[in-house]
Amino acid sequence: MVDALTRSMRASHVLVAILVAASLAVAAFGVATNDTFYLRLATEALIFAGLALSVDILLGYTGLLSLGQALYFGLGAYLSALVLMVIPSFWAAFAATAVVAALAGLIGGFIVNRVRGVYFALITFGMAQVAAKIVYNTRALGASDGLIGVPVININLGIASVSSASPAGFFLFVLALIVILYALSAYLLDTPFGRLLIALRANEARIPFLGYRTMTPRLVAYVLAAMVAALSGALYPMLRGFVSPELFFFATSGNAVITVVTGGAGTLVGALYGSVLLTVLKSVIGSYTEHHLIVIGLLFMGAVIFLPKGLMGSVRPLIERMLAREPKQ
Amino acid sequence: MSEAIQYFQFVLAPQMLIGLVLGVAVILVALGLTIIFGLLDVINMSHGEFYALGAFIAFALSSVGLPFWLLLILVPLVMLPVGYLVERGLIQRVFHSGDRHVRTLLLTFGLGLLLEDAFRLVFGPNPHRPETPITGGVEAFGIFVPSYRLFLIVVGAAIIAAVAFVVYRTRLGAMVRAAAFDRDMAASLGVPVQHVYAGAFAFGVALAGLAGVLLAPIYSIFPTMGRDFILMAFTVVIVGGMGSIAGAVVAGLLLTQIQAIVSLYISPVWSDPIVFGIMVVMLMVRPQGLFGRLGHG
Amino acid sequence: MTAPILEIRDLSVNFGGLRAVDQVSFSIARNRITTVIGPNGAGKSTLFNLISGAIRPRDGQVLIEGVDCTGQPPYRMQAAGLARSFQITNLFFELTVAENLRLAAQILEPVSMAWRPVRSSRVAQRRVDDLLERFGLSGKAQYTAGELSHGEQRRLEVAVALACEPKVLLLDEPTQGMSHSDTRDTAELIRSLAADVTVLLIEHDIGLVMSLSDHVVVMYQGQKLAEGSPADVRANPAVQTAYFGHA
Amino acid sequence: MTQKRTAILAALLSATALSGAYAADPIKIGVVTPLSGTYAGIGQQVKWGLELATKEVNAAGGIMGRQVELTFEDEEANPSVAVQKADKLFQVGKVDFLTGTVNSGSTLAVGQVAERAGKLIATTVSFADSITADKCSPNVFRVNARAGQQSSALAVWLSKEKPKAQVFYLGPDYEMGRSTVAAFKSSAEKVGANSTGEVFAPLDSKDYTQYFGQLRAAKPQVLYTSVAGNDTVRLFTQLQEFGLLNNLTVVGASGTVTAQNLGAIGKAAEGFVTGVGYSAEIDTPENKKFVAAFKAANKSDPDLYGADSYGLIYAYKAAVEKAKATDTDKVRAAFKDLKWMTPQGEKTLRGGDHQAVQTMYVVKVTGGKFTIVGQVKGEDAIGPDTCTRF
Repeated sequence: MVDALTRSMRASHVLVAILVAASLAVAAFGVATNDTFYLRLATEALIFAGLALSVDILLGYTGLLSLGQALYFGLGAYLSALVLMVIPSFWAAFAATAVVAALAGLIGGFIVNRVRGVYFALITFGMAQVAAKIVYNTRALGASDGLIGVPVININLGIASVSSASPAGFFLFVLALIVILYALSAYLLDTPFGRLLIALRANEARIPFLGYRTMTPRLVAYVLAAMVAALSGALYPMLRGFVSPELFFFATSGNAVITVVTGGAGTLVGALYGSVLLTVLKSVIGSYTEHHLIVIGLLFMGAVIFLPKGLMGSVRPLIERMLAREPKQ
Repeated sequence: MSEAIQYFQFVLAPQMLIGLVLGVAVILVALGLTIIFGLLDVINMSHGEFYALGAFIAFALSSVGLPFWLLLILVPLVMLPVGYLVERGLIQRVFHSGDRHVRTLLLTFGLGLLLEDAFRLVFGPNPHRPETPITGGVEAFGIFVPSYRLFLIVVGAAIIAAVAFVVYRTRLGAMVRAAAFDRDMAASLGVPVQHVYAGAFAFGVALAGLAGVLLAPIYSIFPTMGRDFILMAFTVVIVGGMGSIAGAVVAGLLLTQIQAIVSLYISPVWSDPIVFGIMVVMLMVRPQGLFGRLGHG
Repeated sequence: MTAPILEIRDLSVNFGGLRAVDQVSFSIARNRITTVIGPNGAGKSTLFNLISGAIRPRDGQVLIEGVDCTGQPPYRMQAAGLARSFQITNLFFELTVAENLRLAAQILEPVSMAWRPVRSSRVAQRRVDDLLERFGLSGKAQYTAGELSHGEQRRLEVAVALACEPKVLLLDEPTQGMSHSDTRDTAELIRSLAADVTVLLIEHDIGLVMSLSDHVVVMYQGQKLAEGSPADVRANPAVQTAYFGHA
Repeated sequence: MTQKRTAILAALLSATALSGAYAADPIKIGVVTPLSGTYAGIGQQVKWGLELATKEVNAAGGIMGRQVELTFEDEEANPSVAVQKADKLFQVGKVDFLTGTVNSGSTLAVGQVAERAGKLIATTVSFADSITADKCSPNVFRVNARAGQQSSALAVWLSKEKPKAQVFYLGPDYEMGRSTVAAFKSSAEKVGANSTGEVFAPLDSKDYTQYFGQLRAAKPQVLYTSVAGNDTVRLFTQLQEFGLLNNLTVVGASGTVTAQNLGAIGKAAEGFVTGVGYSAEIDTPENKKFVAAFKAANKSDPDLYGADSYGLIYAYKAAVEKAKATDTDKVRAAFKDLKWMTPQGEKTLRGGDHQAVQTMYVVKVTGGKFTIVGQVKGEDAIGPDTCTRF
């Protein structure tokens, strides 16, 4: 027996599979044409997709709009950069990020989860602003210049090793990681715990009468989102070799929200498609006109007005219908 | 002892006085924001760009020879229909969806991007500055204050008083407050809710535009100027209580004084983080702000 | 003699200057249907909010099976064996009927199941199927709660409260706004529930109250005016003036 | 199948083009510069300067018979965007050379991209000393004067006009701002000036008047500031408003008052002095020709950014012609101690740290225009080479 929410999630899996297939094709084509730029751009798109994924866990599932998710993305990026400059090991950077992000998420979660709705949006925004200013003013962190000189690393995967400088290799590695983050999030959201998050979004007031505290699932969702954002951020300096305070800025958080809304909130996969779409769009439009903000602004307003469910929110029901037609187990 | 007096006279007092001017400026921008939030429940992310729009319209009109004093009346009048159309044409399209906060916030965010780039397209990237309409200054007790800043304090106070009067003491204001408190109830009592909403949005936008005209002579005009006050204005609105006019005034004066003192005794660099920190703490302990919401309580 | 399943002692709460509930005491017996009646504003819903933990009492005690649960938050009350429905339908409207019930039933699963996919939650699933059947909602299982008719939503409201297999079920006007035939069906349903759960009910339909209840508590202006069997209460002169006199 | 073969063929062809180069192939120069956001005004000057020089070079037959082609990308003054666009220009645009970055964060980050891509870049704007000092890179060149050079020139003027002056410093709180203040402070103290205090205001400050209390209390004769762009407009307007300009000499970084904001500052800029690598008033035939051409093309005076960007194209032309190739190693070698002509006279790219050495000017705003009030020889202003990486 598969219920409606599980079926929606499966439809998301199908869409992710399509994206992975397309990515593999892109990687193959990239290798064949000796491309580095498009592969790195795609890698960057995936990294920001991870950030968008964390926004969607909060917005699309728990119903909490975070305008400050860049806080954790930047935290992950800086932490990873600092670790890599001392110990050039992916696993060291990744582990350090996971631990610190969990702690930071817990502390942040206790602060932000005291409020709801629009106040949640504003408090997350405020916290990220404070963090951005602190990084911007801290000389030990490179202040406004950020940190350059993050070394190229070899990621030891046991059977093989991938260089962060190899465009196709690192692209596939990031693809795998982001898909794992997606899969973990999707799995969690399909457990009784995850369903509680969805219920929280639908009608928070009823939850306590079903026997649950509302604080716990909110906090867990927030920590989870913080970790997804930070781990995605940790990949950034590996790709680009530097970090700068702009990673903490509102533009980063805002972009992630734009990504989720155009991609389709509450689908998880929308974050991935949205990020690919937006990254490509920005890169292309930016080359044609210096007034790309007008174009982005118009497209975005159009998406908010005419495509309220976002791209994947509109496409996914088609897949769901196909899945429903399949013979039942 | 005389050193302490001198310190007060030459350092502390002017610092606080300057904080007051900044406070009035911030309040002027925050007023429209708080009215729009209190009534429509919309976080207007493009508010800063409407402030800039007011300044640019004034700049364009003054370059064809219109005097500053006329612009003070003309620009808000031009901004009113702009705001009205934005509310009816854009905000209303997503107003009735379930996640109104998110979608109106995103919509106005997109509008802000568009406007900022449009300013650059039309007026170029470089700054402009209108001549200060009142030059000179007043000196009292050894403290020097430029006349235009005194004028700003007086006019700002008058505008704030006028807005408070309209909202709290007139029939129009009563309709606005009724609509803010309970939309359906107000509609059933014959309040034309649709027009009240659009009108309030237009009013908020016009206030932002008026602030743009008033502040341009000291803060100059350039395409990204909208980002200047918006963070501070948001902070003021949150700390004061969204939708509360009294809250905006008190928080505006308080926070700018804190900034002035922080930049004197700690470092100007930390004045912004400290104020944002206050906002975060405020949201934690008293999310409704110092004064709560418009129409509530 | 075991403790009564639910006992309240001198329960009071103030709203501003108003004593919304004033020193109310009564206890209810296992597997019986007890109904609270009283005119509008008598404090019936506030009483429910006090018992279910939605608001904290100023004075008094709430005991579930002899255990003092006074002032505990709703999720603790639920753990103690108490569930409730709401006067104003309080469902997950965007979610399907089946999911509404599953969410309420998932607490029946052992904690270890919280981190396994929902489709492996067999206990909850059985409970959902059972409730769908019993409440006549099987055909609507995959509809969202928002798509149901008012009567169906009211039935689902009761089913959701019942899903966690509570010992005590508080139903706040379950038939509110229902058609006559729906009301009769729901009454039947509630009667059938009493086999395995103790029911405390708020109801306006006096005919229904008299036929359904084993025990009736009458409230008036925040205080308990009388209690007893339906016949006793009906015969009580104070109740006659205060309640039926107005009816 | 055929498509794939064509793609491989194209890749092979472009690979040969890199080494062999057909005479007819244009030389591609990528420009990653802020065309939107706070620094859009600077980006505009960079664009105008590069375009004018490119037009001239192409009209005169190009570089080694090859036409020069510019490709612009907007970096939004955000290093993350700058890096992505630089990567695009290197990898897809196959540019031979790259320039345009403005804020030091972008220049440093793009420099690293260039290193990893095996390409060369030059900045024509960034002042921060670190770019050609402790954070120098073998692949990064700077053709404009850095903070240290500007400061030395200004300090020479200061010691002459205001000996033993009491100086107060007001800078924007980011690397370029801090670096320029530090540079001038050390130059000024060397020539006997006293520092009476310093304050760093956040970038994009609305109101500088809140620092006037400290400024007044310090009782300085000279105010040094390194704010730029819109911030300068506000600072000067507010200084004037408060009557502080009457008995205070304001000096500053070369980016403080430029052609872009001079109009907006108006009378308040009167008397401002700065040490700068370029002024439109330089009285040489080369400069007069340049200014006239620039004005004709853009209806605006060139400022230091426009002039330095213009000069860069000629530096690159000289280097490529010397190297007879566009290969990174050969051009880098050719840039070493290269001397070339610019509107402001001859410049030399110092081999040790890739910093341009040039005559520095002291200019003063008089009657709404910059007038040259002094100059310092390149060698005297440059300071020691502290780059240790190459």
